Amino acid sequence: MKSNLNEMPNKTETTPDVPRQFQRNTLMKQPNYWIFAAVTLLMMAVPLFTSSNSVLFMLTNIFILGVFAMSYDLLLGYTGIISFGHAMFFGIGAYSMGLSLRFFDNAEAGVLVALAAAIVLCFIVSFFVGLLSLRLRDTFYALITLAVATIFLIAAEQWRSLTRGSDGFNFTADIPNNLFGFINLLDRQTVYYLGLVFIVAMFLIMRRFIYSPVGRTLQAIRENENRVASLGFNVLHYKLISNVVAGVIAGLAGIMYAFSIRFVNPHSVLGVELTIDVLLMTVIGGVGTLVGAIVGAGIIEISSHWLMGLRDVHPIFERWVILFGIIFILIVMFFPAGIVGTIRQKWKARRSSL
Amino acid sequence: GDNETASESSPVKVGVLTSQTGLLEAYGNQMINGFEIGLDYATEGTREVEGREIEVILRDTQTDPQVAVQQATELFEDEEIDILVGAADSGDTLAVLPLAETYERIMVVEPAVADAITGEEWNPYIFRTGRNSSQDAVAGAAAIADEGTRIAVYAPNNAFGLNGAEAFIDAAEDLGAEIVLEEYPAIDATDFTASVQRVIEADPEYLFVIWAGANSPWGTFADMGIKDRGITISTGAPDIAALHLMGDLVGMEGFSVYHYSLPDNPVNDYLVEEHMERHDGAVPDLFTAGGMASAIAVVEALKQSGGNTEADELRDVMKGMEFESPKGPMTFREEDHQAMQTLYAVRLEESDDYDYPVPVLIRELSPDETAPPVRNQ
Amino acid sequence: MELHLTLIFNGIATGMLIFLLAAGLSLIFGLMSVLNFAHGALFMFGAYAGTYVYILLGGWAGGWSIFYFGLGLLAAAVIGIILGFIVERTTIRQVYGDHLRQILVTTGVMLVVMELVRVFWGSNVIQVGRPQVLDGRTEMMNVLFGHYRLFIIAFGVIVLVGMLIMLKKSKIGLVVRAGVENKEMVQALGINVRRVFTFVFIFGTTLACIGGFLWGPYQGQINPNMGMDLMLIAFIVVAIGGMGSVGGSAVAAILVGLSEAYMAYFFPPGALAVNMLIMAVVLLVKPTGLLGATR
Amino acid sequence: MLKVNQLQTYIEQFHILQGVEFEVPEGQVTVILGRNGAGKTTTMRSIMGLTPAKSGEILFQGKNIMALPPYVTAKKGIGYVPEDQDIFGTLTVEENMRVAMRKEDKATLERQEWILSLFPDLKAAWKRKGGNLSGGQKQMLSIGRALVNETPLLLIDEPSKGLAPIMVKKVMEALQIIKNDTTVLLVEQNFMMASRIGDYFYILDEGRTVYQGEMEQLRKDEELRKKYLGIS
Amino acid sequence: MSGILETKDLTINFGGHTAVDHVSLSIKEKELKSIIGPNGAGKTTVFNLISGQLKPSAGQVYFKGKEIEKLPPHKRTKLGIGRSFQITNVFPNLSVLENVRLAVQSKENIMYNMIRHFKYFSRLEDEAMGFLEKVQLDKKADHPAASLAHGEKRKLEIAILLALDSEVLLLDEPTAGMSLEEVPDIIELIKEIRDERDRTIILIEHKMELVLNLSDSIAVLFHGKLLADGDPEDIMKNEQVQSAYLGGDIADA
Ligand SMILES: Nc1ncnc2c1ncn2[C@@H]1O[C@H](COP(=O)(O)OP(=O)(O)OP(=O)(O)O)[C@@H](O)[C@H]1O
Ligand SMILES: Nc1ncnc2c1ncn2[C@@H]1O[C@H](COP(=O)(O)OP(=O)(O)OP(=O)(O)O)[C@@H](O)[C@H]1O
Ligand SMILES: [Mg+2]
Ligand SMILES: [Mg+2]
Repeated sequence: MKSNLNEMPNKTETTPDVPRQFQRNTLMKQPNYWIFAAVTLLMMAVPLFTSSNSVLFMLTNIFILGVFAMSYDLLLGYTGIISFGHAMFFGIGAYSMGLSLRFFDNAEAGVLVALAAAIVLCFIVSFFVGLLSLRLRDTFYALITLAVATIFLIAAEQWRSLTRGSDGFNFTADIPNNLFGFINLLDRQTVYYLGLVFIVAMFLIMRRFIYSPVGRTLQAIRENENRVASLGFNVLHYKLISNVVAGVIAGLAGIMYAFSIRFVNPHSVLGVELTIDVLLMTVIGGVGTLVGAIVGAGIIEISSHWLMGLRDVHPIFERWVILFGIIFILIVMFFPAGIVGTIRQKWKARRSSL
Repeated sequence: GDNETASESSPVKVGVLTSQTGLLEAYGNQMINGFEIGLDYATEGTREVEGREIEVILRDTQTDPQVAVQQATELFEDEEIDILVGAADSGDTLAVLPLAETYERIMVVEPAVADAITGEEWNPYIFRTGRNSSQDAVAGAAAIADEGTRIAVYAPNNAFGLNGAEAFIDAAEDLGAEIVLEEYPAIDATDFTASVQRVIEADPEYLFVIWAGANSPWGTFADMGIKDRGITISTGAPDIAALHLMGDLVGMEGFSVYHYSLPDNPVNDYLVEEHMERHDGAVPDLFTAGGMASAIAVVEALKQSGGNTEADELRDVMKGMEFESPKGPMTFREEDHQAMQTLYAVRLEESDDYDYPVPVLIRELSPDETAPPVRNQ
Repeated sequence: MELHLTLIFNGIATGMLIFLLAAGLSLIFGLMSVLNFAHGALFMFGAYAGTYVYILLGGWAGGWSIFYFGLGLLAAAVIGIILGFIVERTTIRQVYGDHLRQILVTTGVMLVVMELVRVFWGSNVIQVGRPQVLDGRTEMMNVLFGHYRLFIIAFGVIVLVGMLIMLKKSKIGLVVRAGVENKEMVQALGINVRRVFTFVFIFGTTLACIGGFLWGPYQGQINPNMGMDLMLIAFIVVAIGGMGSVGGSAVAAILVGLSEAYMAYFFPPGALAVNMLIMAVVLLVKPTGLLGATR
Repeated sequence: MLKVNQLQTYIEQFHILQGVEFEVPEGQVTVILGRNGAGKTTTMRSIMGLTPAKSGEILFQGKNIMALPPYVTAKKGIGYVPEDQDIFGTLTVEENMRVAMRKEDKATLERQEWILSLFPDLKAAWKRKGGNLSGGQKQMLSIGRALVNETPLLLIDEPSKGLAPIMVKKVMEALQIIKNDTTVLLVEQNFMMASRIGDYFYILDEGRTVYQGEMEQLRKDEELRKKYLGIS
Repeated sequence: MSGILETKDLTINFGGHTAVDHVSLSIKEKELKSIIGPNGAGKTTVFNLISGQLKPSAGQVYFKGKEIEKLPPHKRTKLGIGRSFQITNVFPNLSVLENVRLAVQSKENIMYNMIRHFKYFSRLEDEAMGFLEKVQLDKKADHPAASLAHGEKRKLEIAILLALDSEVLLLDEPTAGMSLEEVPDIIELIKEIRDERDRTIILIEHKMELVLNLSDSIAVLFHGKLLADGDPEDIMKNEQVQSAYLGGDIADA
């Protein structure tokens, strides 16, 4: 038998005897690493080239939505869970910040309380919603999350003494220009850098997470949940972890959103439309590719802005939304695995056929 | 010095930010049409004031606060507008309000209706030509409430409905009416039978309805025979498209913010004529008048400031400023810059001239009569 | 007693209306497992196209006539067939079995169709009257029975029975279910599964358009935002009823109609969330829905 | 009946079939043998049109059926038992059979009765969901589903897999019975079965036909068996 | 001595149908026991009951004297009961290597680490590669599992099971669909494991020569009931086994 094995005609190369070591500096050799560094630097330099607050505001929004979309991708792309209620975490974050700033005289305390409240609340909610994900699969789970999120939305609309109902409220006036003595949140540039730090940090954290043993297990759950259980993994625990991480990060994104726009109303931070938007961003970029979520956020934000601007070019573009819809359809046709996903596949295929 | 001359010859830029797509695009477009006509009226077609050209830049909020802020920032920064006008949605408007303060520019709100705009969220740069919920409510109360009138209130379960109902109830009770039922169904209910059933059981004299939005209970009122049971419906007359839906409410008494047949003044005549000319014979609608009023207010303010667009200057002249509008003269109240304006007590009547029930004037409700409480302190 | 009769009658009528709206989705989502976010836009397009014919021909002048109502219904159906064909061929066909891409592509279709409605018919509310024959009310036992509501109930029953017979007698239902699971194998058995899917999608779209058209006279108006809320209800109803079970959708629709009516009467604030609550409870107790087969 | 020339099939960028050639004479059972991954299943799928071939020729009853959509191929009279059974798990056994039936006439229903007598297990599980069947029962259903229509040619991919010895025999009997009006192309790893019912064989390796001959020859020639199949 | 794994009156009903009917089995430590029986006899279902995919309607499962039938599948795996599946059950879009690596990760008890990069644990990959070599799949380590031919997937199944390194191995028709020339290698592999005598193996197979060759004892299931349990020779002499399972002449098997 042994000899038989060695005589296998095609088995020419043997695996090296020395165990391959994971080396930190191998990271430097990867093209991805350099791309990441370059993009980050470029983004850091943006305010040097433009002082336009509207550009900064848009980029900040892309950062925030990008993080939100990445957190959604943890569920969708890495665990295989569709949720129609992800906006509730975003809304919890945004409302925590808005309400704390409004009700605390001391803004620093308000920010800290909001952070704590958002994290704790998102943790609890995502934990209990996560418990349901064991029982229900796919669209049914999605519909339940929709129900839970709708209840949050209704609560925000109805608890008017606290939330000012569906009109929402603005808390610009409650934000001091020297938070913790030096952060001027009223300055777009500061918020921009805060957003940039936020997305870079979250990206690195989530990347670490998906490449950790837990992250790997999650991907296996996406592929074949029952089989994971019979390998000895407690599927429920993993789904809870995924839900909680995604939920808390979405809550943080909500907090950043509150900083950036300084206004909350139920519809814009808790509505289904927001979840659908973030789902679209994730799918456009390519599920299961963190970067895709950011690309998707960028594409949706920039293209809708740009298409809307066409209206000034010719009145026929008054109905620019049609073009926006067509873009979606075209992406589905030409990028079946999302933009980043499809490009990656092509690249891999080319490499392996060389 | 140099600066002065530059600003005197350069155009005045006015940003108009409203819903051109999304839920409220119909309202947004009415307002834009009115604004354009208002500019021409106030500048006698020259689009110039005090030697400066007026340049209008339109932007769409998509009825989404985030887009509204984005667009407003662009208007303030990239376009360097001097004055901002808008928006249709209260949420959009509330999100944008602080930017006016940040960039120190005057913002004229039209037609967003939330009380908070000239209430808790107000800042000194905000003026509103549109009426607010409370004014509606006070007008509604003035139209029907009397000592001992039994009234049931019917409003959607959202900020618009609940705020409106609250203000109405205050006003109606002040007038001595008795509120026998408050009914707040969901705005998107598929069926209103049950809530109407409760109204029937409460057996009021008047049913005061606050409603906006396409999905509406009017059909159910008819189906359930509200009128046959001796209950009189009262409400604010909506825009023309929605008036079409009120065929069964002929005879209803309520109030109106604007219908082109109601005011009797030259500004309104100009508006109707000009609008029909520009838009294939279509008449101006609910918020067209407001749009025009906001344009007239802007031009009037610029005239009075001598073309100076500094916010402080403008604010000084605008405080307490009286200006013309298709609804007669309006005045920005000193305290909260809310425009005091005429509203109309009306009765819906059938008429051969219209393919919908038309609001017929019972009496004008004077600006004093409909003055809302000051809430920005 | 009268109270309950009123609530029950109107609850059932609303339920049947909801069923008519959900029937198409119960084929497209329930049977074919396509997450069709454009469904609401299809209601709307059907409603506008049908109403356009109904008003243009019947119009104000002639009053609301049952004849033109019929023509409107026909027009909605025809538009449904055309729209269904175009949408299936150009987009849906590529994405069977892939929920994520379905969401993306149907959102695209939704945006396009909704904007087209605005291009063709503007963005105002349009009033829709009931045909005179169906406009009256009959009072019995102190309860008002609206004729249009009676008509909706009858029409709903006809559609339900028709669909049940079609699914039972023909192999279509089986082929679609098999095709959702394994399209290749169905093909290898000699069945042109694409054509069957196209047919069922068109059928679902047609039902959606008809449902949208019938909704107009019920509510007295149609508007360019009507699609979204209705679509949500339709999805909920299909989920409560159980995927792939048309009968389940009907039962769920009536359940929703009745509970909305009762909630709105006895506990109005609860009416806001009653659909969602029913759905949550049903799915948690029986994840496959009321009449859904275990999968 | 069926003739395959220079079949080349790619899956994505992988060149899986690199010139498969064989012939299936009418009224006989032709067996394809070969190691795991040799390309047997891919050959079957290419014939059915499920994995369309890039070039080559597939002649069925003299006509080229290259790259036709699978349902057309099937309608032309080729039945298929896939290697993974591909039972419709949410459909009952009865429904699985019904989906497969081209016609629901008397003759077909009689065939169905015959199949059920062959596989009484299926009858017992008639209303059970396909997904709940045991491995062997799925295999029976998959075979039954292909037998229910009268087809001139039947492609069968490893029918004996997962079947108890007694069932293997029954399948062999069934093949003997249908042999009169159905030609069979069989992929089979169970040499006992292959050698008993096969008339002619081909051996595939790495996507090519490497050997062919009378089954008789293979039965007798131990050397040959050793060389190509690694068994004695 | 009682066995490492025992079942007592194990029963399960599906609707009206009793798939496993009061089955009491005892598997001795380090033995190789085969379970045979006609299709649909309940063999796989017994596995499902032991490994936890199904919960019994009645009866108990004991592992080392401890009652385990209420434990969820992952706990049983952790206790040391690993299984392979009859219908191939792998992670289709993950690479072949990753499929096995996950099993190694579980065996090494690296469960909740979400901070370290998985490559940090490179020995896991090396170990996984070793198992792939054992089943001759190392060449395909980078391919997605979905692209494997049927027989190759069967081998992957086995590699995953081996990687779990459990005390008890449940093998459900490991060689079904495997090519003639490769079956002997797998038999050899199983034999090797058996001969090391530090594991208990339960094997379901329809290939009789394989069963006879490997088994220390054989249990026969029939319509959900345990028909016989004993030495291979005794079982082969059993008339019912002859007629209802093998279908007469033994020579063919
Ligand atoms: N989707 C795919 N992508 C890449 N390679 C594939 C794909 N499908 C099959 N292959 C490869 O093609 C080759 C032939 O596969 P095929 O299934 O035809 O083999 P087979 O002869 O039927 O083997 P078995 O006896 O194991 O069933 C195998 O090496 C397999 O890995
Ligand atoms: N979930 C289920 N629901 C209903 N019936 C089931 C279910 N699972 C198995 N069965 C039935 O139980 C019986 C036993 O199935 P099992 O899979 O254990 O058979 P097996 O002995 O492994 O057969 P094979 O050799 O064909 O794999 C079969 O008749 C099967 O149809
Ligand atoms: Mg094969
Ligand atoms: Mg089995």
